[in-house]
Amino acid sequence: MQMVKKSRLHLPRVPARPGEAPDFGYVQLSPAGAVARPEATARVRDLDTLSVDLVRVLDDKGDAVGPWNPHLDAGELQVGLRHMLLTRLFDDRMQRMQRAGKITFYMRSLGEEAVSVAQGMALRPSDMLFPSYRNQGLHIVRGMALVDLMCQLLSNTKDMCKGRQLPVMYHSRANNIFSISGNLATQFPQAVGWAMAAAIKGEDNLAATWIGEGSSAEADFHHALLFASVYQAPVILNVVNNQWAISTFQGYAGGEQRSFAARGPGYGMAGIRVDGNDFLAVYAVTQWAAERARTGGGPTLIELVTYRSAAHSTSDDPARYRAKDDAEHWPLGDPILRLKQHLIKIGEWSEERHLAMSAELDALVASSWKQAVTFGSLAEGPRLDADLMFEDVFKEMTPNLLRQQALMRKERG
Amino acid sequence: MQMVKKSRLHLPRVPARPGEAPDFGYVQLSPAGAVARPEATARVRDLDTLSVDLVRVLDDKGDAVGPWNPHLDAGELQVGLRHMLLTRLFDDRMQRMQRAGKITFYMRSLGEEAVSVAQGMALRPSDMLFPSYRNQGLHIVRGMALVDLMCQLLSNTKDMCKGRQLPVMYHSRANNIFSISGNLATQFPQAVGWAMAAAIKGEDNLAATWIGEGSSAEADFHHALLFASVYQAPVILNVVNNQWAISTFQGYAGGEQRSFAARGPGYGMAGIRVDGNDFLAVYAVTQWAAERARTGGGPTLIELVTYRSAAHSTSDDPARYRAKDDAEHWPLGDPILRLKQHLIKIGEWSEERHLAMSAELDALVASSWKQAVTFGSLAEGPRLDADLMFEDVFKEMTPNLLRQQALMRKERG
Amino acid sequence: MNMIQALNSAMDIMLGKDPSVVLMGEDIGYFGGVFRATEGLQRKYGEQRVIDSPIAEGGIIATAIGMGLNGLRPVAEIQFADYIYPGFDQVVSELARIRYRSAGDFFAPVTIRTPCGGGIRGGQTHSQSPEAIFTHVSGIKVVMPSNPYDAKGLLITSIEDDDPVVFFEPKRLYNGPFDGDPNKPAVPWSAHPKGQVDQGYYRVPLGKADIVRAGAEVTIITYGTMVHVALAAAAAMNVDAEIIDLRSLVPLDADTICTSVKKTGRCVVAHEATRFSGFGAELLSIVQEECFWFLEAPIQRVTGWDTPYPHAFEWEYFPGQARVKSALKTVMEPA
Amino acid sequence: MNMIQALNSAMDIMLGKDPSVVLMGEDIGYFGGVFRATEGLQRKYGEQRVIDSPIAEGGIIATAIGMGLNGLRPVAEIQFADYIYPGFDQVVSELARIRYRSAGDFFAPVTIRTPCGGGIRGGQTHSQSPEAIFTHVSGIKVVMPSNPYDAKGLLITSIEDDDPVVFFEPKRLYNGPFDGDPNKPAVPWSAHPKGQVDQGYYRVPLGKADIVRAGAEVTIITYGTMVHVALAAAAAMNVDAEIIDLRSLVPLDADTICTSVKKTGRCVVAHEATRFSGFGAELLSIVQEECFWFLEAPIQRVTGWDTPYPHAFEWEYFPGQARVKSALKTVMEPA
Ligand SMILES: Cc1ncc(C[n+]2csc(CCOP(=O)(O)OP(=O)(O)O)c2C)c(N)n1
Ligand SMILES: Cc1ncc(C[n+]2csc(CCOP(=O)(O)OP(=O)(O)O)c2C)c(N)n1
Ligand SMILES: [Mg+2]
Ligand SMILES: [Mg+2]
Repeated sequence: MQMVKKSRLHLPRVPARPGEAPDFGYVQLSPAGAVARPEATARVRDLDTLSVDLVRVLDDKGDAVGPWNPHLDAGELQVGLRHMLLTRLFDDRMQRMQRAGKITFYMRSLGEEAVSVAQGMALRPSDMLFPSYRNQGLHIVRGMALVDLMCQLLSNTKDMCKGRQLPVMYHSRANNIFSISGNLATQFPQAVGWAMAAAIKGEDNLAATWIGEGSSAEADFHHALLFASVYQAPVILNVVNNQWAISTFQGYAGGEQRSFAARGPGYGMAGIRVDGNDFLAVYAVTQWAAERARTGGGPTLIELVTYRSAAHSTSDDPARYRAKDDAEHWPLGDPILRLKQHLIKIGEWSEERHLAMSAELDALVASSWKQAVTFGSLAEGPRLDADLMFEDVFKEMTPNLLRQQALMRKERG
Repeated sequence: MQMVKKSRLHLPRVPARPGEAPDFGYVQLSPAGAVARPEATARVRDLDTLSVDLVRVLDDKGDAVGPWNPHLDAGELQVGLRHMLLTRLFDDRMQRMQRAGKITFYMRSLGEEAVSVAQGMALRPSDMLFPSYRNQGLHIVRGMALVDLMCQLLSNTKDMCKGRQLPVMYHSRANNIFSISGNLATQFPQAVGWAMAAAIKGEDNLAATWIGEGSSAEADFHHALLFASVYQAPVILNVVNNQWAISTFQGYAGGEQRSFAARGPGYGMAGIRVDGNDFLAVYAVTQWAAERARTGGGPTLIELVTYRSAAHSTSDDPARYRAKDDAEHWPLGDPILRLKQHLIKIGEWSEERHLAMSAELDALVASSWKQAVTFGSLAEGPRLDADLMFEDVFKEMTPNLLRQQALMRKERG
Repeated sequence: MNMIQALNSAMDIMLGKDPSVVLMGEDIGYFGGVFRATEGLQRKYGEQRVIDSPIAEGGIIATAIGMGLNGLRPVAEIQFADYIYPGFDQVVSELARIRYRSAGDFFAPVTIRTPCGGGIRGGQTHSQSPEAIFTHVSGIKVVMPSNPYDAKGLLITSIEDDDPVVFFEPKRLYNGPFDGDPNKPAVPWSAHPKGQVDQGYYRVPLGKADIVRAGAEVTIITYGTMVHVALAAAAAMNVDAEIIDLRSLVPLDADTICTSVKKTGRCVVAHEATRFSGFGAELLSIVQEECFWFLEAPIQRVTGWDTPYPHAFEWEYFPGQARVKSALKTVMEPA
Repeated sequence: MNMIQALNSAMDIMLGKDPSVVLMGEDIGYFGGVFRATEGLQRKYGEQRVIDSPIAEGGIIATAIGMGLNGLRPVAEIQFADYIYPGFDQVVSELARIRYRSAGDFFAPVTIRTPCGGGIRGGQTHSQSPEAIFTHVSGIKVVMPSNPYDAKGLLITSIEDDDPVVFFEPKRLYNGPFDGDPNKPAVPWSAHPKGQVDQGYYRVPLGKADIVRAGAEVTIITYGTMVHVALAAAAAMNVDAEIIDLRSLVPLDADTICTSVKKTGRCVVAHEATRFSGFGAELLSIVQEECFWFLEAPIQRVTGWDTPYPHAFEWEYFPGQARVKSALKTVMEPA
């Protein structure tokens, strides 16, 4: 058998591996301000180009241009900047705490902060969020105390998950943020079901959910799009295309042949491709999709084009599979720097204020950590009582679980 | 809780339920000959309209018109007519045999014969077929003896499935037709894997697979499109949109918002919508897709627009859920009548020849049945030895299965 | 009522009683379901509450979970238990785990109804009994009734339960009890005491087995279709068997089981599913662990074979009376 | 070699020996796999044979089946056993059934490799041991090695096998044997006899258990990580245990098991997975059925609890030496 010679299975091109020069020529860009903004009530068939173009508001000079400019007031922009910066500083320190052995695992959202922060801000607090593990910014926007997030990371006595979940798998019932699953993509159709229920109940809230471009290969992605389309559910389906899924380039998730946003029109729903590092564009597009959903226009698929600037997780080393200084060449820049530049440009911010805010937030993170560790840690204790592991399997413990709990107590002496 | 009042979950419109007048206004038609035929090597982005238009060759007068005319010679057309007619006559009698209690279950392809026959003819015998349960025409085209199909239906001593499968779940290793699964949609991504292997091996064969529009809601459909697109597999993915999935209208599979063919471009592959009752159009489109696949152009998604004129199966009664004489109002007519009309129009057929062929084929079906029942039947025997049920679980029987086989023998005395 | 009517009645009552109850599934709405279990309910409660779905079991279960998270109480129908696997990940990784991983902050009170078992010439893809698989997944309750009365009461309890329930309906019992002999004329439920079903609301608790026949010589632990086969086999052999219908597999009524075996000293476990790693293994294990010193003979398992369920050899596969009798004979042998 | 190197060597040899062998999975190609099991293989055999895949376990298994039908011999990696469920339908309804339903005319010789088990602080979605579920599905072989030597030989045999195999790799054993005590310094495989692995081709048969320690007082039946825990616990208690490493669960070497229990008269069954309907139940059942009259005490099961595998309580969940010892103590009690 001479198999190798004639082989011609196509394999998606990966632009730059270690040792090669970064190459982002494959990213299709539109100039800021260039993409028209249809009415949120427009018919799907009139929206197809939105799924291949790239909605952008902030141009290279830091000006907000074009029809998608959401015209937020400076106060809102400053809040956005603050949330993004806090997210990043929080990530920074947690990464270091993991390296120091204080927590077992961590995942940063470095370079993608605009996604969670701008989208979170564009939605109502009563809208239900179904995040992936890289949406910590949503918790920040919704006002979760850092201490609470940290206690989860520490699996300590105040861990909202009672020690059951890996670090970063937060949730918040009070803030309408659903529990993160270690199983990729499962939240996507669940969000659709939540939105269907809102429609059935005649309530005005919508659901929003996030998935990595790599995870969009899972069946759940298809189920979500299909059910959302069939029942015209009030849901916003977000694909965060940060170009990588651990070591796997987005071409392997189908991004080589066409944009992820283009799946939307394929299923008969609006699909929009947006500059994910442009706070204003992300905000505007989300606002548009929310208006669409709330006025009975059904679901929208948003592809947020961004870059995973950090490693996948603390278990990962991207130097093994991608060009070393890739992130610096990313054509859409850094979301924090871009919003900062804009605020300075419009005279509503300064380097000094930025530094001050940075110091303030860093201190907040530091003091929160100090407080969090007073509730213990997995490594050094105290932890919650191990007995708790038998609870919440069911609403009430079954006789079988009660028996096992007693056995475990005996075993531990 | 006052839930009903404000409810607004969208539900797809079902055009006509029992007691209502048939209504096919929702079917988007193009005039015969109106759709341009791009080169088979065209880029996907230049093919988008193919997925919403409807490729048609045969017009109402029976003429073959336009760029998609495959210019088959009369002999080929007559063979196509013969295969379609044979399929229908075979179905007719098997349906009656089921009603007479001779077989336990049956499923007709009435009104959809052009799908399997034209597509089967447009492919090479070495191409691998992964059918659904409504593609009996593929076996006819590939020359399977009716007796062999019937023996499967009878679960008798010559049953190719050794009594293990429901009637109609045929297969043929010799004819390159894969085993039909009772689990919908599973064959779709399997066909893609087969095609990937062909590419890896550098072989020239392609895979073709069929799925009902209802079944396209399954995850397997998504996996098939995704993997086919990522690896540009030489595969033809056929969605047979016969408007119904048991009692469920195609709008519930996503057909209300957009065509099924449009999923193709969404995943970055060619998508074509074709008049599934137009033998010539189906042939031409399949030929185009095959050429595309064989020249490295990757996969094509074909939506065959047709109508399930009969009940779903012998267990079903469509009078419970759709307008009574729906099929007669179907705007795309009957595939056999249309090809016959065309052949007569070009002077290559006549009512007399048709009647004669019909009689001949009916006799063939009847004599085949006679022969088939000599090999027994499930109802009256003989059947295969029950011992066989322990074989082919694994290539070789495990000790556990040998033990159980012995126990069963003892149990049966 | 037959079992279909009893199930229909349960859903009817719950739709009427609790506006958060919704039904979803393939062909369940306008058509009323391929087994007619939801007949008339869409007409009565509207399309917003009795919802036809795409053919996507994974999507059905996932969206049911989402609905459950938003305050509804969804009852999803999977047309055949053989088709539950495309939704398996959402059941195992999500439905079963949401309460646990969120430390009780979120839960989805979803009931999944699905017809199981053979005996209707359905072949290998319309006959499976996959209950054992679900009993191995912590966080899922598993129910299987053997008669209309229980079916209705158990379904109401399942729908009201805040934990997820997979509710298996032995389809061979839909129209009447079945003693394992396909050649006997079918008996309707109307002639059976458990076919006498209250019109109104009532519950049958989960986790409480039913002793359908008290006896002294041997305990037969079973559920679903095999309850009737066991009754017939024991009667035919004139064995004074205590026959236990589990009704719910998770939670399991180990007390009733063990009390009985300690009394009789002999035990047979019977189910229709494949033997290897079937639920019978768990039952046998519990009895062995708890009642070892009371056992006078090895516990016997009566099950389907370790093959798919073959269309033409359905009755050779099905654990009918002959197989039960042979186990009873073995277990009754004096030591 | 450690276990990763042994698995890598098995795949290397098979890729070299048989041009129909292909590998597919998430991150397995350029990167070499998140556990590095396929490191270097894409460089050596090319992108056409060591294929990075989309993140879609269902798609991976389905296309692997298709490749298998077209003459290839695919080895699919599922990154964690916890993520095999999205492909469950293709395994259960297809991979396991194709040979049967086509009466032997078609088959797909697919091997699915997947890391299982806890002990690496992976939390509930990186720690599961779902082997029991697959053992209940007729038509699938199920393998789990406990050491590098077996891992390599069993993987070669699995790849060469024309039946589908789900090959579970206890990830806690990748780098060294593990006796259940997370506080002891890690021991590498290089210090272990089963870490001495031939460079070349060899097979370890499926369906043949390994008596890793001969003994007279009690039989411990186990597999995977628990082999080492059982060895340590028995040694610590000074019990003359006969310890059986099953290596393959389907087919199962019931002969070796029963011969041993008939000799010792006492039996403990141990696995890491959840207890209820775990594979231990099947093992216990077989022993009870075959060896009842030889048993001097009830068979004991040592397992994980019937909860998900909690991140912070990993070691309270894990069936460590204390749990094994307690079972041994119970089973050794004089009648
Ligand atoms: C069902 C499932 N399969 C595989 C994994 C392992 N895994 C965790 S994260 C990841 C990559 C996801 O990439 P992407 O969706 O692009 O998200 P990103 O990490 O880039 O935010 C993989 C393969 C998993 N957690 N769940
Ligand atoms: C996984 C799965 N779910 C449900 C079914 C039950 N079922 C059999 S055929 C059918 C309808 C399929 O309709 P469609 O795909 O449109 O094909 P058609 O019958 O119209 O040819 C259903 C729901 C099944 N066989 N498998
Ligand atoms: Mg990504
Ligand atoms: Mg259909």
